[in-house]
Amino acid sequence: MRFGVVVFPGTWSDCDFHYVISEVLHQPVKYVWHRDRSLGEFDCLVLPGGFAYGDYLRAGAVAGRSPVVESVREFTAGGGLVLGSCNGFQILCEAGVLPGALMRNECLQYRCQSTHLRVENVDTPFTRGLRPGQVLTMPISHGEGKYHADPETLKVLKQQNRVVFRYATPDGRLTREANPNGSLDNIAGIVNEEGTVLGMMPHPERAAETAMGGTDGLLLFKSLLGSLVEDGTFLKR
Amino acid sequence: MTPSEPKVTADLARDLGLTIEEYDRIIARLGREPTYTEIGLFSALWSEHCAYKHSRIFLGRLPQTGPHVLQGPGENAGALDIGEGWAVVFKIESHNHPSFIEPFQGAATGVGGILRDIFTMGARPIALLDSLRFGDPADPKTRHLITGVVSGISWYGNCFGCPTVGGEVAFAPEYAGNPLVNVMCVGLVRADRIFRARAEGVGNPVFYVGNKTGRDGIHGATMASATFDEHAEERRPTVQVGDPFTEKLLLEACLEAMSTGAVVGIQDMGAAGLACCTSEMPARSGTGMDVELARVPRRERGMSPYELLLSESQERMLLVAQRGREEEVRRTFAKWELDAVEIGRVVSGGDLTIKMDGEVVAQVPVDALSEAPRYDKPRVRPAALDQLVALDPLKFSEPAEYGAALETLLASPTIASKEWVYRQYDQQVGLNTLVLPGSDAAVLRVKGTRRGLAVKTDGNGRHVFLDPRRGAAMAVCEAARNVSCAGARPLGVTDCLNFGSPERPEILWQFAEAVDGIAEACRALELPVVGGNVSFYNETSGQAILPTPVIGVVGLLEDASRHATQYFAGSGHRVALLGGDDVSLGGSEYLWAVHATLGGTLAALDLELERRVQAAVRAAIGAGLVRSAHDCAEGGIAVALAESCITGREHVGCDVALPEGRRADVTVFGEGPSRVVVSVESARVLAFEALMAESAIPWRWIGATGGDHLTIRLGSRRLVDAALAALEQAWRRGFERHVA
Amino acid sequence: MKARVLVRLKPGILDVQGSAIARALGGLGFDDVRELRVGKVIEVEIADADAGRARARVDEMCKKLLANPVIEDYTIELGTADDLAVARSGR
Amino acid sequence: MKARVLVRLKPGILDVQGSAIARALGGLGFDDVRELRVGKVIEVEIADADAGRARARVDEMCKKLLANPVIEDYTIELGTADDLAVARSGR
Ligand SMILES: Nc1ncnc2c1ncn2[C@@H]1O[C@H](COP(=O)(O)OP(=O)(O)O)[C@@H](O)[C@H]1O
Ligand SMILES: [Mg+2]
Repeated sequence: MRFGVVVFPGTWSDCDFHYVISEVLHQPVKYVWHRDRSLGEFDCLVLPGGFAYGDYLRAGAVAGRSPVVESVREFTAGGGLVLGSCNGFQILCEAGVLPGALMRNECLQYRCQSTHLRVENVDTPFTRGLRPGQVLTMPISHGEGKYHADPETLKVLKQQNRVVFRYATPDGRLTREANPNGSLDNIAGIVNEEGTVLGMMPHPERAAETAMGGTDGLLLFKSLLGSLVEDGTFLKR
Repeated sequence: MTPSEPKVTADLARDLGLTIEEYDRIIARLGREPTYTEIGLFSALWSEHCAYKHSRIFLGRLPQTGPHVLQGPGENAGALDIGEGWAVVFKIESHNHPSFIEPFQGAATGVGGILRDIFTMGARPIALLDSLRFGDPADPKTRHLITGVVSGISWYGNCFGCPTVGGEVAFAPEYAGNPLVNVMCVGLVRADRIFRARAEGVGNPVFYVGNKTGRDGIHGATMASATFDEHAEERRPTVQVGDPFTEKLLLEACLEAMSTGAVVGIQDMGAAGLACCTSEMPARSGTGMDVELARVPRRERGMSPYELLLSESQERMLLVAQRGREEEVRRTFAKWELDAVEIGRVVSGGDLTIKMDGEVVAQVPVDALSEAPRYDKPRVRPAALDQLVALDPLKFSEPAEYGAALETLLASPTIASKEWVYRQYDQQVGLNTLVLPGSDAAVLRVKGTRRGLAVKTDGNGRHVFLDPRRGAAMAVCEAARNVSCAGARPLGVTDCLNFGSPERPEILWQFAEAVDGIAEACRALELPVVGGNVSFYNETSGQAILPTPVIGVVGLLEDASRHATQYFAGSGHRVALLGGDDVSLGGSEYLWAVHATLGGTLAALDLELERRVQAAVRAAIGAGLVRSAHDCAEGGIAVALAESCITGREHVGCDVALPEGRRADVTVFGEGPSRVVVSVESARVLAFEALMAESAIPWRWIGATGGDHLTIRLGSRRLVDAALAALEQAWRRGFERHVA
Repeated sequence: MKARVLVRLKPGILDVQGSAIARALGGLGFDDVRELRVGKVIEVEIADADAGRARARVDEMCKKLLANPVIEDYTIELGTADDLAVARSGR
Repeated sequence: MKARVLVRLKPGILDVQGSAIARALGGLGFDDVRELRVGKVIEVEIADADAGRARARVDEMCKKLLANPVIEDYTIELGTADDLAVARSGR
């Protein structure tokens, strides 16, 4: 599976994703500079964490309007897969590729800590390898990760089962305490209508090796690889 | 000199922080009156901050060489060989004064400065550590400082993308008017690709790269060389503002430019900005420099040569490139949307010639600027000290209830959990952090090798106050011990020496004694000091801080997977105490937290024993014989045991018996060096005992892990029998309740 | 032409920072604070001197970047800082 | 009484956000942006209906909490959002 890792000025999880994809998963991976327009060669694009353009004004605001985002739109329109993590999720929302917005954490502080995620939707290429209700452990690291959407949007997200991860307790309960940033409905990750674009605040690349404290993040990538069919298209259930 | 400029007089020189003697010396050296711009250059480069006038003669006593040393003091940072072609580059810097004036930006720009010191060497920063000192956290003013400083570090480090993996926060009233913000940065570089701050090759172009210049921080260097008083307000216009995003671009652009081979030398424009770089770089290389200030990118109108030279605008570097390869440099920085402007050339003859629109505004031998006077000022042992040291902690009666006393200690802000601080820092970006904040030292892996690094800062102002020499030596030992407790062999030291005004004989005595103590400990532990920083004048209206040398130690693990952490890993493990029984309540956290007293004598320090204990711990960890190792620091063995019980993922209790003999509070809360608590699985007990016998150190089994209580017995007395939940509660809330 | 853009959270969206500041003020003895909301002010100077065109231009900037319609409203005020023509837009 | 506090960086203090946003606008084709600065707007409603006292009160809040005197200036504008009496203070 051919991965592209998008690099904006100020991105910093790019090397981490590149490392996990090449050194842990042994998959072909290339960096995509924010000015590049041709994404044809990739099966899956990663929008990594960081502070693209310093996250000045709003997290992901400037990056969400940069040239490569147009290419990403076309790429998704063509059925390409996109994983936006942390800043990547913020950028996808600012770009309107995913609905809603990520606001300043309710605690008004940056938070870097381990979180538990309940898997809500296994009907995406990123989660097909998982069990519904399964609880994954992954770190977060952000100051603006409080997911918000207006009631109509939230209704649609629920109807279409597009909430993929929710912050939960280790045993899978959705409590206030388990919600590290005050996200609406404990939402940690969502997908687009087609299920081909996943945005999530947590960092799967930081949970990809035992040495780093856990491997739950790998399950997303394994699902991806598992859902790749020979001809390069993806299983749709 | 332009007519608009003020006339240079002795008074002006004094206003700029120079003494009359220094002013005369400048005239003698130049053989004429300096111009306004020139006096500006001297005032900055001869400031204490840049020139180490009062400290230089002592710093020579520190051991600076060793088999691993690739770069000692004198460059932007020190470098050590860690094998397999890699070098670790590290340094610690203070930003105390700016952080007091503007906590958020002061701390943020402190992080920015130390990051640049590391990547100017060609290294990619992989870790930050922050060592902080504040007054009483219950005081709203202190709360404001803590919040500002921590969010400033968080903002800059996180946005830039370097994890903050360790540090300390300690509290004492003496820091109320002058908090300490020391930040250490660690980077990695190929050992044969280290860059230096040199201006070699006559005719080579000199580039200004990075942010534009404004009037920020003019005379920051001289500010850092003055004590605070009611006029501190007036120095406020010098506040610098950080831009971590530009710093990140600068990092990538610099490393990329270096990789082209077009870069000859590079230096960060820190204190005294352009003035410092344009004189220090040629001074190191026996060359000179011609600079045209009109070319300097600026964001404010009407800046004078004086302002352009002394501005401390952030995220800027001076870069000397290979003649003929200018285009490669420009192209690289353009890719990262940064200015790279040729502002001058390297010349022979050793003069720094500064022009503005072609007109010479300053012409000074670079040596004159770097040859600031070195003072050997009077030193006296503070008279009051004898009385303090004479205090006998046993004049206070034993605590009625030891469990309660232990809770009080765990809840004392200095000992209590600092999670509130470090959860605001990204701790993992770069995928290197194997041991996160929360154990003794942080452990980082070196990708592409099996190796790892362990890093920690330490420094106990109360100990140093009571006995500067021994206290400072103990700081070196504790930092190194923390690194050894992670399983790593300490390789080198960087030190940040925070003291009051060196113009006061008592302070200078503290300083000299502390330097000697650091030197002794470093020699005994074979630790070269490869870089550091002196921060004097940490006083407000005559009240000096506790003398606070902060010691940063970097250690090497041949096999990164063979590291240890401080928390018990399971039930049924035997618990041993390595090291002697020499502890004291003098200067202890117990005496402060329970009796609000600072006094007494410190425990003895046997450096040879310290060396052997650390070697034994490392050997045991390396051989996979221990499941946890934690050094005994503030709060003595009782706190060390409690931390091993409650700081891991799950609580693990323990039941230990300690020898009788001294009064119980000395035994359990007394502080002393060279002591480590380890836990051993029963299957490993014999091998462990054999290893300890070999290593010829005092040690003993004291108990076993298990249950949900911490039980400490002395003979027949069950001194402490505390529920871990209660201990954790006290430890978690102790600091956080003041800031959350 | 100088323009001032005020970007505020939409009514109904919890202004956490605002309530935090209000609480802090209360702690300082300002117990008479009824309501407090925090927003951004962006002051921009653009070449065009014609008020109508300038407003249109700035409005475009807001739509394209300065405000996030999902969570924010904005108002544009034209004129120099001191002589301020108040006006509304962006609803 | 409603008051609006505008908190801005002092002149000469680097406005990191402002310049970044100006650059971004340029990238989006708004090349006519001459200067751009970002600040905070704090809208507060206090019990006291007397303009003079209200202003004094808010001014106190600014000095104590709302503005950081080291790097920020502030101006206070009194009145309801729609009918805005412009005025200056806090120098
Ligand atoms: N300001 C800080 N930033 C990051 N980590 C910190 C900070 N303060 C304390 N820590 C971490 O908390 C743990 C305990 O700190 P400390 O009490 O200083 O340890 P020790 O007593 O072993 O020196 C260590 O892992 C340390 O790195
Ligand atoms: Mg320790």
